[in-house]
Amino acid sequence: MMNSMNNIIKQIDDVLTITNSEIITNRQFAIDINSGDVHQSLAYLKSIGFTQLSILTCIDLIANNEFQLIYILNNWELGLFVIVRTIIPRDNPAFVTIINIFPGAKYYEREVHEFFGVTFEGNDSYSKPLLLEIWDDIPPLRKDFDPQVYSDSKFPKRDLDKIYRSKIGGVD
Amino acid sequence: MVLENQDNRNLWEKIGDFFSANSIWMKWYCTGCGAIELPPTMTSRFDMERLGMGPMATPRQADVLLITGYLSSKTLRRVIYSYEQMQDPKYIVAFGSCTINGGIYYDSYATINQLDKYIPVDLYIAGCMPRPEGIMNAFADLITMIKKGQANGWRHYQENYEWYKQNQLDSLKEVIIHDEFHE
Amino acid sequence: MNNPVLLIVIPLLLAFLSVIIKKAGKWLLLVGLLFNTALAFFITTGETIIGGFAPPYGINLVVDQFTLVGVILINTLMLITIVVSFDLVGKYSIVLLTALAGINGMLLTGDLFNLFVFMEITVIAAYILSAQAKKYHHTITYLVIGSVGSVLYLLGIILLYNLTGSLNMADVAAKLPLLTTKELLVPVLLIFIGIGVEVKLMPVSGWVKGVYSNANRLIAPLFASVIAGTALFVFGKLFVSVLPVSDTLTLLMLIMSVMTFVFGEFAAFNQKRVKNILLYSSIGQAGLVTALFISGLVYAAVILLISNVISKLIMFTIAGAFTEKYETDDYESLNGVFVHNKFTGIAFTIAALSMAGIPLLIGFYAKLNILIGFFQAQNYVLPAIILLMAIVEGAYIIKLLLALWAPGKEGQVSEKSFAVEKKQLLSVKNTIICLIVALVIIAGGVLIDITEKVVTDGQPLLGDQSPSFTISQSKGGE
Amino acid sequence: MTLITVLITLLTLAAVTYLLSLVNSKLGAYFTIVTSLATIVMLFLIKDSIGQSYSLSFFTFKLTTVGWYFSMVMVTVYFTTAFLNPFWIKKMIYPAAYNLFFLVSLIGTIGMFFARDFITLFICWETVVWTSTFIIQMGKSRKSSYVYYVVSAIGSMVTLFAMMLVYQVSGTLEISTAFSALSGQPVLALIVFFTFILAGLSKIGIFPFHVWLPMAHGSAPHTFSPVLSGGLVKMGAFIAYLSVTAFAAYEVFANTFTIMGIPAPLYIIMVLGAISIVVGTVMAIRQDDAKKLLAYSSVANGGYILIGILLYDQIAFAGGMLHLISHALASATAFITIAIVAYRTGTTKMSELGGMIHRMPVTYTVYLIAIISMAGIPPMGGFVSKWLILQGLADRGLLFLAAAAFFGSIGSFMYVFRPLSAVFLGQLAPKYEKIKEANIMMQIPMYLLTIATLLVGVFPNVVLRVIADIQLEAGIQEIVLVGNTIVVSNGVLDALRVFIVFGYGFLIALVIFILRRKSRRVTLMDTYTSAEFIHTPELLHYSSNFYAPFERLTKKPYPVLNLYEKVSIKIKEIGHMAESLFSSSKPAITIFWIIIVFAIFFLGGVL
Amino acid sequence: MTVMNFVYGFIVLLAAFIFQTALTGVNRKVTARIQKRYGPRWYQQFLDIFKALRKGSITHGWVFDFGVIMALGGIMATVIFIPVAGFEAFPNMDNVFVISYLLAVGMLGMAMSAAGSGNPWASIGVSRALTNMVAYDVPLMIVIFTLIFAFDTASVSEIAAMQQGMGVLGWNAVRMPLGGIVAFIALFGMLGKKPFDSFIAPAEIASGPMVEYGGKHLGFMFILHELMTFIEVSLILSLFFGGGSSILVYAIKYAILYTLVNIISQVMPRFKIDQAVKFFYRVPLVFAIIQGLVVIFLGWGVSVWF
Repeated sequence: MMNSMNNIIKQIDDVLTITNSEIITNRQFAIDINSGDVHQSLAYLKSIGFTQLSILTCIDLIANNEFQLIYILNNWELGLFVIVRTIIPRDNPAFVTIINIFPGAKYYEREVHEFFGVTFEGNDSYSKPLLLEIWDDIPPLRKDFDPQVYSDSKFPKRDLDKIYRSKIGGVD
Repeated sequence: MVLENQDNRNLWEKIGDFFSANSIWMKWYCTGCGAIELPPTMTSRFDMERLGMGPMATPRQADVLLITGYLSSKTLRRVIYSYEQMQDPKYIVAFGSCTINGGIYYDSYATINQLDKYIPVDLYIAGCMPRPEGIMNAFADLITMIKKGQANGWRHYQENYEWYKQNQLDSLKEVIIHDEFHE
Repeated sequence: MNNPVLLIVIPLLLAFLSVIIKKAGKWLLLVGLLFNTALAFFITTGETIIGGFAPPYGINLVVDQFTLVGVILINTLMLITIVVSFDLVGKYSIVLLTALAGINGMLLTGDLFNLFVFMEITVIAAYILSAQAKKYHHTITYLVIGSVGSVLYLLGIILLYNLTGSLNMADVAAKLPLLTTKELLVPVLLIFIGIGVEVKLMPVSGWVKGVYSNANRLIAPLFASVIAGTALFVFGKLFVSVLPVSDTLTLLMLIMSVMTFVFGEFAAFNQKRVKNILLYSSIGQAGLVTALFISGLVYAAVILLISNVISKLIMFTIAGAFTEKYETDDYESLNGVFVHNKFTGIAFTIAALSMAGIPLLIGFYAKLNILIGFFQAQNYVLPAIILLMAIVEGAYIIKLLLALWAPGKEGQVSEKSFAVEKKQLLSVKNTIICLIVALVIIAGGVLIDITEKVVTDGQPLLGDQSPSFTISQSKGGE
Repeated sequence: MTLITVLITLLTLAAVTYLLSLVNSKLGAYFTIVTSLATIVMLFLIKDSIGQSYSLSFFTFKLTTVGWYFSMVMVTVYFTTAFLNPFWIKKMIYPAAYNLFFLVSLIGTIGMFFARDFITLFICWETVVWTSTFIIQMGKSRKSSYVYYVVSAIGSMVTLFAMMLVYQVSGTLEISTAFSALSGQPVLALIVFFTFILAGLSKIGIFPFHVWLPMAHGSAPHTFSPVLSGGLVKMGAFIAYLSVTAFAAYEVFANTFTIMGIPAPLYIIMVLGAISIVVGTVMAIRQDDAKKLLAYSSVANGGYILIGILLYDQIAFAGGMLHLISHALASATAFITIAIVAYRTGTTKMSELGGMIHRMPVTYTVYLIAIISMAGIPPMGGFVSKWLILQGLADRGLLFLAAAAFFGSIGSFMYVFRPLSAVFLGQLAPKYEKIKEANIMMQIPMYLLTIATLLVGVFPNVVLRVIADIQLEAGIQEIVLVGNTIVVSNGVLDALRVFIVFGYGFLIALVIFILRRKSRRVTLMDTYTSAEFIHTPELLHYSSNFYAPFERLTKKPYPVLNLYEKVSIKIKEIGHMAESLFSSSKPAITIFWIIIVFAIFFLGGVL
Repeated sequence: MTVMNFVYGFIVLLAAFIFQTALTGVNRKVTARIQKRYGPRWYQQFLDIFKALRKGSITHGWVFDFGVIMALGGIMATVIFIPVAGFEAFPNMDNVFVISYLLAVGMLGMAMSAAGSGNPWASIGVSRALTNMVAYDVPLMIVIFTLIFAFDTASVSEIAAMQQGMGVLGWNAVRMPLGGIVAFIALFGMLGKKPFDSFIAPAEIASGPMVEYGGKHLGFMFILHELMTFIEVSLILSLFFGGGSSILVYAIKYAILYTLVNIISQVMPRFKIDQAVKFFYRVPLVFAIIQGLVVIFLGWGVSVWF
């Protein structure tokens, strides 16, 4: 298994321009790609058997002031997952849709837009709400969003005479 | 909810309350982790049918709405919708700390903290989650309350409808959700 | 003045005249037709000898009730055809007059050779008329097949003359019982095939489609009702009264007729063009008429013949008008054409319904007589075939009528706006004539006792003893 | 007043209607109501002279009770349906012709029911066929008209064969006496029986001939579908009646093989009736078009009528005859209501409708009563007739026929409920918000028919007395009627008492309902949706694929329609073959044929 | 037909309701015992019904109310016609076809009201209920048809009377064993007991036709259900299990029959609706037809036993 995965990585490496590759488990490996190469890479991966887009999600790397978009593809024949990672700028985050490669990405892109504010050019419906039926603040999964403040402002709290807190690991 | 002692019911209402108390049909709103506590309560170990209680399929038929855990704002809209579809007299029993003060989700951007601001809760069951014994105990209490005419949450809701509505609006906002898959 | 010879002579005379006075040709034709039609109603039954020699050696014209019906019918039909399409006559007046003479001759003559002569006159005229469509290869086909048919007929009468020493029909008929079946086989067969070409019996009717389907408003009804009617009358005369033949041959002839009938109707069912439907229907009906003649049901055959030629006259006239105005006679491209021409449509419908054998029209009366006749002869198979074919016939007729009356695609409520563009099919005069003819169809079907009286004049046709349907029968024992 | 006067008056009125229609089609349409009303009046006037004979030209008529009964059923349907004519007449492509044909077909049916000889019978029959063919084509399908004609023609042509055969054997055309000549000739009798009854089968829509009903009913003009289903289909029942009375099938086939006391030929026809009950029911359940559904229900009910009449005994025969009127009323009512829905909404597809009750309560109620009758539920007319038929079948022990009858009667709950639920109940689509109730003129026939249905259901003995007269006329034992009670050998039924007790039960329920707290009115969209918000009523209306599980079980297509198409294609193929073989434009080929013919004939002649 | 008939009718109605409701309560306890539970009080069903009647309710328009009333009215009328141990409120009105078709009024009313609620689940439930009816009714009606043919009467009380005097051997279920099996199986379908309860499946289609009922409408439905159960069990009891010579015997036999059905149904899974149709048309229908043929052509089981 390891062998075939190495072969695949080698094969991918030959064709695509990969900045970094990383083996995570014996069925899973990750590759980092420049944001410009994503579409070409996904199309290639789809053509060699990674036909299922398992998820498209995002990580807020606030320290570097950038977002990392993550595409996880699945190869049903070999039982392999490839994690395709790419970096986009955090200010005015925008990317191009992949619905022409994986039509199902429509809803993942909506979710990413809803929770991180990334816009997807070419996907007409990316700005429609998906999970949050109504939202009036900065996207909630960004690291600079404070849920406590939001919750306090939105949802009334019970007035209790005394608030008990549990002690975890000796720290108050 | 404070147990008010207002017994100005007439005879028919007392008889009616007797029937209501001895035949409670539940509709449980399975949010969070509380729902899993109900099957043991229903089945042979605890057998809630002894009390004349039983599960019902729709809110139209049910007397009591069980909220079995935390409520996100999205879910709360539907809980209110379900509650308003029930016929009076109707009661609400809320399970666990999440419904009381938000529980471990006290600071979530999507989870409400205090249920009785939005709908009238007749009975809270403490715990995270309450065990079947607790639930059975609560139901026994509920039956007593109904018999005494003290489970008046639905009446309270009718009387203070504006207040409840305002709270709901403040937290949830008016929103029309369209089912985009069928349009 | 009641000399039947005039029926032949006057048209011929007028034909010569019109050669001289070319401009008056049309009017001479009309005069000839009017004269013939009028005279046809006044001639009486009997025998007229021409040239002084008594038959069997001389030439004679025989007028019996059967011939009389034929003469009246055919002359009237030709008059109507010409009147309706008078504008199309043009240079054909001589040919038409010649044909008129030939037709009358064919009907009246009592001599087998004369029949050949008159048939040739008619057929040659027909060749010329068929060239009108400018589809010359069809004309050539017709010419070749027609000539072969004529030659076969001629051969047949030569052999017959060899056997009997006579060409006079009555004489031949009298002498036939002396001959053996085998001796008679070849001449009868040759005559049958020769006449069969004109009658349009199925395997030998290859010319019909090419000629009929391209003919115009004048020529098509002329062929389908006038010439075809004449041929059928002649067939009836020959095979009922002159050449009654052996059982085997009758059976074969009957099979061929019935085959023509069945295949003709089936082929009509398969057609998409109005004229093609009509022409195959004509072939089919001709097959039925010959079958009836062969079976000896003369009265039924004559009624069927009458109903059929009248119907075909109206229908072919209107079908000709379709090609004239709309350049097509495919009924699907004529969707809803009668929306704009209601009266024409009514005439067409009545004719079509009569063909399909709808009660109170003459076609139904014919069907009743056929059925009664066959059942009387203990024949149960042919009525079954006829009724099954009536279903097929009804099916294509209703399909045709629906397409012509009700515009709109399947699934739409029919509306006037879906119909083809508005054009007047027939002039007012012609429409009225068509309606009057249609009235005859109705009258013939309703007043059946009068119909019977007109056709038979109280005497059996050609010795036909089979029963006919009368009003009193339906009243049972009363 | 003689029958001849009636017929001539009617023909005159038809002509007047036609002329009026040429001037103003709507006026003519109103005149169809007048004419059909006049028909009812005149039929009542001539009722006293039953038994007399009349003749006119080659038409001969005899006034019989059965003819009178059939005519009354027919003219009731025509009269009530005529009320719709004024509203649709403008939509017809040939309004004047529609009015004329409408009346002529009525006159044709009356003439047919009173016919004394075969020719009159056949002429009137064909008149009805052709006029109705020309009316059907004014609807939305030409093909249906074509199929209708062809199936009718199969029936009528084959029957003509039978008539002529009988004429040849007996020498008379009079219906009542002609058949007697067949008694000594079993083979001939068999042929005549099957060919004669074929017209009836094709008209009433019995199994292999039922294909025309859904097509013609479904696409005929909305004003004519009630007549087709309620009225014209019943002409077939008349032929069935003749085949047991005039033809006397039970006597003629008395010596043949019998099954449970029924001669085999009759049993075969009854089995066909049973098959059509099953097929009609199963197919009706599968339809989406409300009119097609009702058409298939006519197929099924035709089976009941046929079985009832052919049993020709005290009980089932009365049931069959009563079913004739109860189905005519119910079916006409149902078609009229669907027509009115179509008039307001423009569609008869159930999947496109819904919630009409909130806009057309009267139409809904009328439809409800019609389907209660159609499904054979007390206290409507359909129940009494089905009860009689079932009692009759049970009396004779005809197990398989009864099995089909049970399936049909329970299956009818399924299919009659479908339009009720899909068209009238459920969610109202926003596009139908503005729809109005049927206007007064359209409501009149609905009220009339509903009252009639109820009367037949509650006081069936009024009709059954006429049927008893028919039984007397036909020479079988009369049904026993005591006051309001029907007494048969294995049961009694007092329909009035059933009605009263039902009313009593209803009253108790109503009292309890009123005594309890008043309900709160909520909107239709305020309904249990598993707490999901839904804003599109159309999507919340369950109307398509209603009986999906049942349809899965009956998925296999049944091959009858294909059979007709295959025959038609075969005919075309043979026609094409004949054309290509014998109509070549090359003279050589014709000469080849001449030689072939010559050769065959020569050989045939020599040998 | 006098006033007394109506009074008797009302008494029958009341007695039937009380008896059947109490029996249902007892059977809930029986069910609980099968499931190793303690179970509710025996009068729990009364409490449930009266509580439902006490509650407030909603309506979706007049047909929603009218259907319920029509359903209960029709069923009540049917109960009045049911002969109990030879006692009839309205003599000579116990025709089996009248009873089985009048029963349909109730079903139609209920279906109408349910569909009138505008809830698709209700329509699905109705669709299943009607399909279920087509499944069980055809075999049952064929067996009943056989009985009518055999005894030459369609009166339920007469058929019941004819079975008495010979003990168990006189029962039609014993005389015509296949027919008895069919009737017994059909009873499950009629009562909507498992395995034929897919039309009220609560977790699947939210209790089907009853989805929108609350308050008095639901109370009506419960009363209707009890009365319908009474009709159906009585019918099968009278036709196949000998009815009862006295009210007491009748009640005991009734209770045993109903409890037996209930006990068996508690250990059954649930058929999908098309499986139910397939089942009924495979086994009971064939049994019914065989039974019919045996009775009609061989005459076994009609007049004599052995």
